[in-house]
Amino acid sequence: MKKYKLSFVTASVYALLLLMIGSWASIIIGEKASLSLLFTEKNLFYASKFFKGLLGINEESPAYLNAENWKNALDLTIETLVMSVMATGFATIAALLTVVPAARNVADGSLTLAKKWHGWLSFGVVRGGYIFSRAVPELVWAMIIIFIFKPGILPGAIALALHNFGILGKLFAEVIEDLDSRPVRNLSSSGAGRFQLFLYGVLPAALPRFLTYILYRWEVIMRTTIVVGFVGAGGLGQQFKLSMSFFHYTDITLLLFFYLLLVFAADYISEKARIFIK
Amino acid sequence: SDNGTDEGQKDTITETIKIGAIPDQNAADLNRSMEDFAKDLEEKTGLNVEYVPSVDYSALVTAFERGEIQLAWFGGLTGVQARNLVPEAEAFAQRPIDEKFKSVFIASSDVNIDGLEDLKGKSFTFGSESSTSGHLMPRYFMMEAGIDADQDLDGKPNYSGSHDKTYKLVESGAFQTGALNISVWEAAVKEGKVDESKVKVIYTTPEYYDYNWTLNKMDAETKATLKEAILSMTSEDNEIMELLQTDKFIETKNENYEAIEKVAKQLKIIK
Amino acid sequence: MDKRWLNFELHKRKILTLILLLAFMLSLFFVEWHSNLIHSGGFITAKQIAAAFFTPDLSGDILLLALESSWTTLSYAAAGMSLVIIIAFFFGIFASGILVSEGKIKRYIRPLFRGQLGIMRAIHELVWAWLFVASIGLSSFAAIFALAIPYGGILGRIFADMLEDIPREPIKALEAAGASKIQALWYGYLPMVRASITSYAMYRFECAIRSSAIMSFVGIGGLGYQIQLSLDDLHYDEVWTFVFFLIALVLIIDLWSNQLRKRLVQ
Amino acid sequence: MQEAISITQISKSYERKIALSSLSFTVNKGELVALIGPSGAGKTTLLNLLAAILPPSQGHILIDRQPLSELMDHKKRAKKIGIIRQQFDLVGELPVIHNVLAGRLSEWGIFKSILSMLVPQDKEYAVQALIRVGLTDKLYEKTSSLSGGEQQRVALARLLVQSPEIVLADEPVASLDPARAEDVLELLVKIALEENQTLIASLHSVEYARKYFDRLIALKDGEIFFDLPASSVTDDHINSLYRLKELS
Amino acid sequence: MQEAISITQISKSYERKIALSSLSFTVNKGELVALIGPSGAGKTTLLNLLAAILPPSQGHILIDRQPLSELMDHKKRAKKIGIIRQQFDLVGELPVIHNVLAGRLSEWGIFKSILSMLVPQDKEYAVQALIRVGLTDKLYEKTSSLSGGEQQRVALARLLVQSPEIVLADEPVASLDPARAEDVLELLVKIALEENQTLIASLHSVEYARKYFDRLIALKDGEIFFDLPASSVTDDHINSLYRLKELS
Ligand SMILES: Nc1ncnc2c1ncn2[C@@H]1O[C@H](COP(=O)(O)OP(=O)(O)OP(=O)(O)O)[C@@H](O)[C@H]1O
Ligand SMILES: Nc1ncnc2c1ncn2[C@@H]1O[C@H](COP(=O)(O)OP(=O)(O)OP(=O)(O)O)[C@@H](O)[C@H]1O
Ligand SMILES: [Mg+2]
Ligand SMILES: [Mg+2]
Repeated sequence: MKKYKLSFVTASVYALLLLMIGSWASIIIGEKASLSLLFTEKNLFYASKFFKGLLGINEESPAYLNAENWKNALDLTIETLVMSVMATGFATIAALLTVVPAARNVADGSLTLAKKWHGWLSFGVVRGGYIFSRAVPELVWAMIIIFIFKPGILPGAIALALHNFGILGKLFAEVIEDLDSRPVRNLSSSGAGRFQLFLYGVLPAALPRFLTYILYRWEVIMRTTIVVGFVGAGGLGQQFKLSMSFFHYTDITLLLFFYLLLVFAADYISEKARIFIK
Repeated sequence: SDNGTDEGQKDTITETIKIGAIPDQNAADLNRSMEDFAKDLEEKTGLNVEYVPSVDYSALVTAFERGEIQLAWFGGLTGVQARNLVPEAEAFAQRPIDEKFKSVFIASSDVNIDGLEDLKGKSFTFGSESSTSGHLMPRYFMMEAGIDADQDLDGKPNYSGSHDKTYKLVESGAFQTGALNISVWEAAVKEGKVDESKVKVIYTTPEYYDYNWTLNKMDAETKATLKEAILSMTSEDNEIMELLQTDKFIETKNENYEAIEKVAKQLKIIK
Repeated sequence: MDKRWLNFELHKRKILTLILLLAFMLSLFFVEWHSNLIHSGGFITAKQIAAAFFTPDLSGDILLLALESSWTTLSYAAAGMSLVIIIAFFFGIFASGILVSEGKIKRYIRPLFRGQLGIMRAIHELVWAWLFVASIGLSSFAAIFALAIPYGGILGRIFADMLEDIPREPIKALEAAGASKIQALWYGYLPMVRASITSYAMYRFECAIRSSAIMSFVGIGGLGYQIQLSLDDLHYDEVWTFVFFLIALVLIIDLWSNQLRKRLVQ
Repeated sequence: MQEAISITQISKSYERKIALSSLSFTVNKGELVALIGPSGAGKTTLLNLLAAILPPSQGHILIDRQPLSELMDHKKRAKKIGIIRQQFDLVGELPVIHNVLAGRLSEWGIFKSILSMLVPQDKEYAVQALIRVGLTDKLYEKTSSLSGGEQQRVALARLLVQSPEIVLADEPVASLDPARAEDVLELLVKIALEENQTLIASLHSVEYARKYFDRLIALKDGEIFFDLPASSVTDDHINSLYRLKELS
Repeated sequence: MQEAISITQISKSYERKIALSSLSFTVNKGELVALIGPSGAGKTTLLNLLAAILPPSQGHILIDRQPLSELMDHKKRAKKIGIIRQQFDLVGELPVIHNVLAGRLSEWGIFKSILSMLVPQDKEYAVQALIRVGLTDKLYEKTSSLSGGEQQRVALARLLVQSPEIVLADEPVASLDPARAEDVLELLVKIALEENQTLIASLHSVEYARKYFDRLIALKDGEIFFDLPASSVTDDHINSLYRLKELS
């Protein structure tokens, strides 16, 4: 009697539930993890000791009281900022250069009313590249890139860009796929050529979304810069890892402070920049 | 809250002795050898022994501090860090070579270089940043030779993470020069793991104290049993001896490592 | 020229594009391009890595190890996501302010929860992981919580945005037909955001797989750990094998979520 | 005759715009009233005020001699006043039956409404209403997959289930083709007569307004332009109502 | 009289649906033709075929005795045929002037089109056209911020700039209020007469079709239901055209 056309959806929900339960089971049984062991007095003691360490309680010269350290951290902060901007730039340029053939409605000719024999071929190649690039986490890209480039902000930027290239490419391609094709087709029927179509039909409609996505990825990249630094790709992250190894907790506090400053600044700037987009 | 720690400590002691080692070389080899070592120790002492692998040097030190590891194979610097955090801990055994340990500086054979002074302007890799023989002492001797590792090299120095990786990176040409633990180096040469036509040793450092077995705070009886078992081990007993290139362990004491602590303080690694 | 042509409204996007472009070009000056940026042996290494791409290690025990690690990675991601969904659901609803009527309470509740979500997602999951490991010790839960917090922050914020952005007419109609706030949530808001929040959550699941892979840095096994080990031993062919498994995992989730989305919106 | 709605000196202004300025009129129980007027005249605003979806900036609205502002319990209000505003009012993602049953939400507690999502409750109400609007076979169809005309009828079915005393309808037949439009209007009027409901509908088409309603209230620029029985509205009235200010 | 359009045995089918089945008719130069018929009859499909936006499944279309399929250079085609299809055809993000000037894209090379994005080129064309449709003051407004009726006129202005010999219009006045609708239709017809253009428009309103056009072609279920001069269409014709199959 019921005719919900949800069989696949329902099956997916059950599959996901099963997966989650199975995962918990395998972690709790397989790895002998126990939640009750987590909240012991001992853990409380070490946790509070750790946070006292971060705050520099009982320390004669916490790092955040030293001007030298502030200067160092500031330099690293600028480095990190530059790295994030560079990474966003590289990723955006690469994505823009490849995005047109990656849109389904360009490949099948329905957007521009012009079908090309290589449409699906270039679609497949570019989309495959996107998947490859975004499936590999930034950190893994960084671990590989650091073999080739000297430590510094460039390998960090490249690793971040490699990952975000695939994400931006996919997002951009979807924007083009979601475009209302009617204005573009009408332009075509009033005599616009291919490039004119892109300039007058696609770009004005897609640019706001493109810009939104670029800013959004920049925010994400900002958060991730610290992580690529862990493997030696420069910026705050690298110093963070060193301080962790040497148990210099107050240094970490200072670095975390600057990291959060960067992240919130990026959020704020991109929020303000959206005024330009609306 | 101090009471709380002791309680936690007792619990784990009566159950199992957890042992760990700094992951300073090939992880697969290390894990296999340590498993074997744990089994042997279990037989010798009648205690329940379990090996816990560590991801990096500092993770082991933290675990030691928290009492999650009772017996650990530390490097000179990590040992000092650990004993600073747990004053009752005691370094009690080391290999004979650890009394007069050395690091080697290596370079790619196509690089024209004779001594430490020539490192200026070359690309360079340390091992782990927490390593004594792969970072602390090499950096110290570089400083003595008038080279600031953070300023004078070609770019910032790299931290490869382990000694194996250091010589492999130099061999592959990824870095022109590097510094590592002499025993890992000699083992690699002996086993033909490294191609000597591609890498050469350019400098060997003076001697210093390095690796050691350190015991966490625990009751005296267990302590004695463990000490006894380790100090009486011979090269046939388990695979760790082969991996560590030794046929026995000899006694040592915390005071032997005061020099390292001084160097670490001088380099601002320990505050 | 016509003054109206110089209107800010007309050109603001072009201006923003220009500013972004300038920022990018400025950033390029921070790298000294003249000095050689690649290791002296960098090219050779790059070639070796590239060559290994075509000859991944497909021996039996590596494949078995890869399969096992894939499950570890997947299970941490799934366990993390189960918490993420719970966090995002409750925080999202409060952060959207749809359950409280306009007025004083809403003016406090909404920013309070939004701020909370903001802090949760400001810190990267690996940093959370490190904070957890350093404070509560190395444990599976450290990794799961570390994943759940920032992801809950992101998903919760998106959920709140979606709830706020849906067309008001059906909700007003429901209320006019006598529905209470909770009934409106159940009959209006949730059905209307179901498709988009599901596909976004699936996308987050895909991200969670990548994040769970890199949790090796705080001692969780899995694909990232294997990649790290193989890289340490410079076995690039093994590296690619594990990377391919990671790609396969991500791809499966991606295809699944595409199918799901297609069916939900149709 | 009994007064159903009485409004006095009602005004409504948005930030920059005065949408309605001091409107007053009374509607008796059982009357069929059409609101007409050019785009932007304030028809939608007026209906939203009556449905308490918007608060007035000034003035009073009495429903059954009771101030609307005192009818704050919207479960009770739903029994008095119902509104249908084109297909936008339906939750497109839900199956038809839930959209119709939403008319009963005012009767249900939280538990019953959650349960109903899983197993529809009070189903017979929905079935009856859908039979009356001629949509028996679409019970479990996804609402957004229905055609415009069908969705309109689903909204009508919800109103049947809710069965309020006063029915407000905002352009109930815009964007329907002529045959379907008359169909829906006929049904709306028929039900209103059968259940003795008061009906106020805004319409763009003067023709329909004259054909189906007793009384026409014309709005222009937020004021009442005329308020006459359907039979006495002339073409002159209509022409001056819709006249453009600026001819291009 | 000269033939402008001649179609023979045209069919169009979508995957599961036959939208048009073997249609034939001829339209002379300067004729004003209205396409009417119920929703889904195939009006839009037919206009899109004529504009070469869709290819026919079968049959031939001749424009000025030349097969449409041979008019492949769309710069040239744009001089022959232009289409307006409500506001959906405009790029909402661009200012009005660019949307109007798009009618000149067929004349411009790449360089001039890029330049025009920064500083509008051939501006006087746009100004002239906008004066004619009565929108002089909206030159630099963002197109999507205009009201529905104004957007309709922008589309008209683009068509003026393009000035094709044949103008196709798909429901040019749907969703406009009566006064504005007549306004736009009047303008469309006036321009067609002045420039001796051939005009084919689809309409939902039979009243307007009769009032402004010479000839009515009625479609139903993808076939021609009748094709008559406006004056000889009776109410019976219309009633049977729109009759619903299933009465509810
Ligand atoms: N939320 C709002 N904010 C600002 N102005 C509004 C808002 N809603 C309506 N208006 C303005 O109030 C006036 C009356 O609007 P209303 O929607 O009541 O007109 P209407 O008679 O229903 O027109 P239509 O026939 O086009 O639906 C219009 O000028 C409109 O622009
Ligand atoms: N892209 C398409 N794919 C499949 N079927 C289509 C497509 N476009 C139109 N149709 C179908 O073809 C038939 C004719 O559609 P068309 O849009 O030409 O009708 P119309 O006369 O313009 O109707 P309306 O007055 O509602 O605009 C309809 O049944 C429609 O469902
Ligand atoms: Mg309205
Ligand atoms: Mg149509």
